Amino acid sequence: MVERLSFYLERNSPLHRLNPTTKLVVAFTLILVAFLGRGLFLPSLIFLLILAPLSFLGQVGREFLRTTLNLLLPLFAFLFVMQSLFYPGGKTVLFGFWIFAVKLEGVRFAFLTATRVLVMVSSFLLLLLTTHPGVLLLDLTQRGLPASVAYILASTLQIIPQMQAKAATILDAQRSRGLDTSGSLGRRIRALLPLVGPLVFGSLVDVEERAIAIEARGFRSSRPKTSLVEIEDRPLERALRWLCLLAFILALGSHLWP
Amino acid sequence: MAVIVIKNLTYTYPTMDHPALREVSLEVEAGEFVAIIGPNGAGKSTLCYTLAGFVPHFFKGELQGDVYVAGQDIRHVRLEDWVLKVGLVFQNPFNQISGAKFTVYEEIAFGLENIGVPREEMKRRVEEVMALTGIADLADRSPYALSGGQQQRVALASILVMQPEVLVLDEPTSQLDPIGSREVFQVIRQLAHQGVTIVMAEHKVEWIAQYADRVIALAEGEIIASGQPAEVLTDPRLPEYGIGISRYTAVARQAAEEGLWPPHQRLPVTLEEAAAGFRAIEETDYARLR
Amino acid sequence: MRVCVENVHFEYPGGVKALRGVSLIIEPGERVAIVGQNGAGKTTLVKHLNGLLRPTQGQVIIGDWDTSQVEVHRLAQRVGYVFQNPDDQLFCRTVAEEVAFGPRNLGYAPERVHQLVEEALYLAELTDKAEINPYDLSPSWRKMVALASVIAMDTPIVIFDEPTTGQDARTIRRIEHMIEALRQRGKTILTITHDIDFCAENFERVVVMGQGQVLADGPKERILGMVEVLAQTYVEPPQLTRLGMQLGFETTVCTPAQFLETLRRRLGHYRANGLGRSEN
Amino acid sequence: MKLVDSIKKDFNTMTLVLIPVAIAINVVIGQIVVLLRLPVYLDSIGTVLVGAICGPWAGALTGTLSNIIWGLLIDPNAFPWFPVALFIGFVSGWCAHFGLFRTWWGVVITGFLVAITAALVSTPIAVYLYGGITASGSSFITAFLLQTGRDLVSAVLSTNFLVEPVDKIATALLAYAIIRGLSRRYLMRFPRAENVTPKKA
Repeated sequence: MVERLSFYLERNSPLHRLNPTTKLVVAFTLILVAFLGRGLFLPSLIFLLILAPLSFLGQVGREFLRTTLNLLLPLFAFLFVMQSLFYPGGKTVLFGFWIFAVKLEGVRFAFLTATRVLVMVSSFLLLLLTTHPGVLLLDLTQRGLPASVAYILASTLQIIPQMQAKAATILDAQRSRGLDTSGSLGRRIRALLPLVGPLVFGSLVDVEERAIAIEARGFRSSRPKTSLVEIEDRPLERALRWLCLLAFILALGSHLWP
Repeated sequence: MAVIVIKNLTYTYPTMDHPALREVSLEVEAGEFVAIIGPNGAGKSTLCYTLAGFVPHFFKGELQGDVYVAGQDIRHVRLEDWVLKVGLVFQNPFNQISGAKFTVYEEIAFGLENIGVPREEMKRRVEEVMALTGIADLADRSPYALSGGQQQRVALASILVMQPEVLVLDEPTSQLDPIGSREVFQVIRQLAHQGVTIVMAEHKVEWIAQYADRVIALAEGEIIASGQPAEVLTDPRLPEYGIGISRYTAVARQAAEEGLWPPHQRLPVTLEEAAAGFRAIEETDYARLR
Repeated sequence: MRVCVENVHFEYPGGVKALRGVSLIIEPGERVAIVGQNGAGKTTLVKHLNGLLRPTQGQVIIGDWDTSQVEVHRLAQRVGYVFQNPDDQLFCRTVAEEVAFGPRNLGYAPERVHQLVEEALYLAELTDKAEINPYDLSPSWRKMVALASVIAMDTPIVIFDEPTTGQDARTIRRIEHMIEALRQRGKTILTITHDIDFCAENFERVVVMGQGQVLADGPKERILGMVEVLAQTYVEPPQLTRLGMQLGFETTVCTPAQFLETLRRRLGHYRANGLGRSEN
Repeated sequence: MKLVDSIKKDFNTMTLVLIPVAIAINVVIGQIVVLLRLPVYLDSIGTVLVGAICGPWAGALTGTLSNIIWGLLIDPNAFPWFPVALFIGFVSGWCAHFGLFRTWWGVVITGFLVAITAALVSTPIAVYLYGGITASGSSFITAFLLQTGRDLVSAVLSTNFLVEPVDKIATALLAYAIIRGLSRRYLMRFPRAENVTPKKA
């Protein structure tokens, strides 16, 4: 069970101080370039030359590498085995055993897919490791994200650990009433309702009170809202974001070029 | 001057057959602290929701009679404006945390952001109210990482910061341990001294006796008694209606049945009254014999 | 069935030491209340009694079973545990089904389940509500359903976690009747409670906990008068005990009956002798 | 009523507060299913529930944000799959709009339609981003179909058609069971309660 709000780690690094939108734009650009750009080694170079060094600049290098590997190693292992054996366009057989044959095209395809996914996951991860979700939401709200969407995301992040704790209590309460949660498949299916029922009904009953509570705080007020905190945005960062747009156009161009 | 005026209020929730409140009439003066007692299901929460405007605007249903707060008719206002007039704090501290904010400081400011208070004023009001409720040291904590008593004070602060004319509290201490309850009661007593009008539904009779100016007893949607705490809380009919009374009252009543408490002396509600009463009995007895 | 807690230590995965050497023997049929501030280790302790937690050091023995050797759903035959919030366990469409869930899990024969359910519903005053959906009942009645659903398991030991929190006088009365009925059936009853007056009036033995240890343990007439010990864990003596102290009673009184008896004795004493009390 | 107005009406305060709870239900039930080692996901019960009682747009938002939350909290691999979740919420909302949430067999049809949509939407994502092979057990089926000479897209699509219906029909039925368990008084607070309550005579 997860006991944190997000991947965020508190540090005092230049990367942490960047405006969240800048980080978001950079992350998206890197992903798009990795998927649109040409060259077998482009995504892996993006990871090695940009993302990995940035993670150390952000003082989260170790967690960055460890979490990336944890999330992706099983997928990569699977991907390489399956694609090198079953890739539809595979012709050049590298070596074979029993009824299987490992093909070069499959290995190349697996490598490219794996490194692209690597860039996608690790870019987001770097953003999340160095950005408090509250700050990200605040900045996006100031740039026009509807307050209701920001409310939903923020409160979901905070409700989930509470619901997990509630689920653990329910599990304890039902086991105390003799419920067996290990046993055969039939038994485990029967255990689902006693565990899920109280969780769902209990939290749905709370919805009414929570709605009253936020209405009592003027959530539905028609007056223009103000904000307690203002997120900093520097001209340099704005320039960086335009640069990202340029990189994206270049990558798109290379993708569409015959 | 009466801030709250309720005349012949009868209210029925949608899909319900029986009214939750029947012919309730009530006036509350500015700066008064009124406590509402009654068994669960007597209509205490409904009365609180009515004062705060959620009946009828949120719950719909059928409302008869008049409800005025600060001269305005509840039926002709919009809920989003009404909540600035009447603040509502209720039982479960956890459900009152908005979830929209990640620190206590921001959580308290949430309401002010929603109604468009300028930043500087917002900070001043938030800090003021945190000092008043004794939670200044929690400013940077996550509202979800607090104890029930602390959360309830955050909930109270989040409402107070909006500066309502009337504060309605629906059993604010029922989920709290004795320490948490005391923390909340102390803040509320201080507010009453500062002139905030307070209506509070509560089971804890000993505290009510100490702090409230007036007590109203509800049963099955009707007001069955109203008056000074000492008078209402010793009303012999309360146990019949399932309303809890203080142990001091109960034991003195039993003593009176045995002739160990003077028949015409009012029954005690607090520890001090009980101690004084029984001590006097022992002393008269002692004096008589000497 | 005897409960034997031997020098139990418990540390949560985060490194918080919740219990630091607790020893306790509870004889069959005792009624024990565990009091103490939040975080004193009360809940951690009782979760050891039905195996939800297992000691990092020491032993918990229920009858002849070591809890670390038996699965929770089997320990449920011996220890019933009513959680604080009824909404953490209710899921059936009717009250009767909800109450039958526990006894069915324990594998009792249908006739016995039927009989136990009827009896539990009767004790909880729910007989006329048997076919109602628990979520259509008020929170107070849901609490009674949760109580009935554990009582129906007919375990020799029953644990109540904060039974009176948020309940009105009438519901507390119902819970008291239920405890009395269980006492008559010879059950061992344990409760964790902040409601010290409820503790004084319905239990005979009090265990005071603070910082993961037992600070005091004994008959309530001895423990509830120990103002300093109780204060260490932010507990005040019951209302009538405090009144007795203010009046200079020689013994600690816990219940109205005890209070009145002492009062009568003192008054009778003056009436008989005209002395026996210091001048002030 | 204009579309924008009708969407606004769907997003009342109850809906806004329900959505976070629904997303949390998705995540936590998903984890309970793993704990019980059941052969399904059941991680969109909350999304279907919101779709049914708050309308297709609220359902779509719940699905989308569910994936964003899953990405923020557990695994960024979830982000690109958000369109699948979006359509699960949207389709179940429309099915409820046409009265399919009043009977159990209607709900089975809903589950089936949701499954078809999910299969169609997830195929291009799986093919383009992951080359058709993801880390789930169903990729073995894909590999088998590839071996029999099918092309990548049809192999992935067939796999999804085989796998999705069981999970989505179970999901829809559980969401239906939850709705049945809620009182009418409670359901009435939600904007599309009439979708799931018996029609008035």
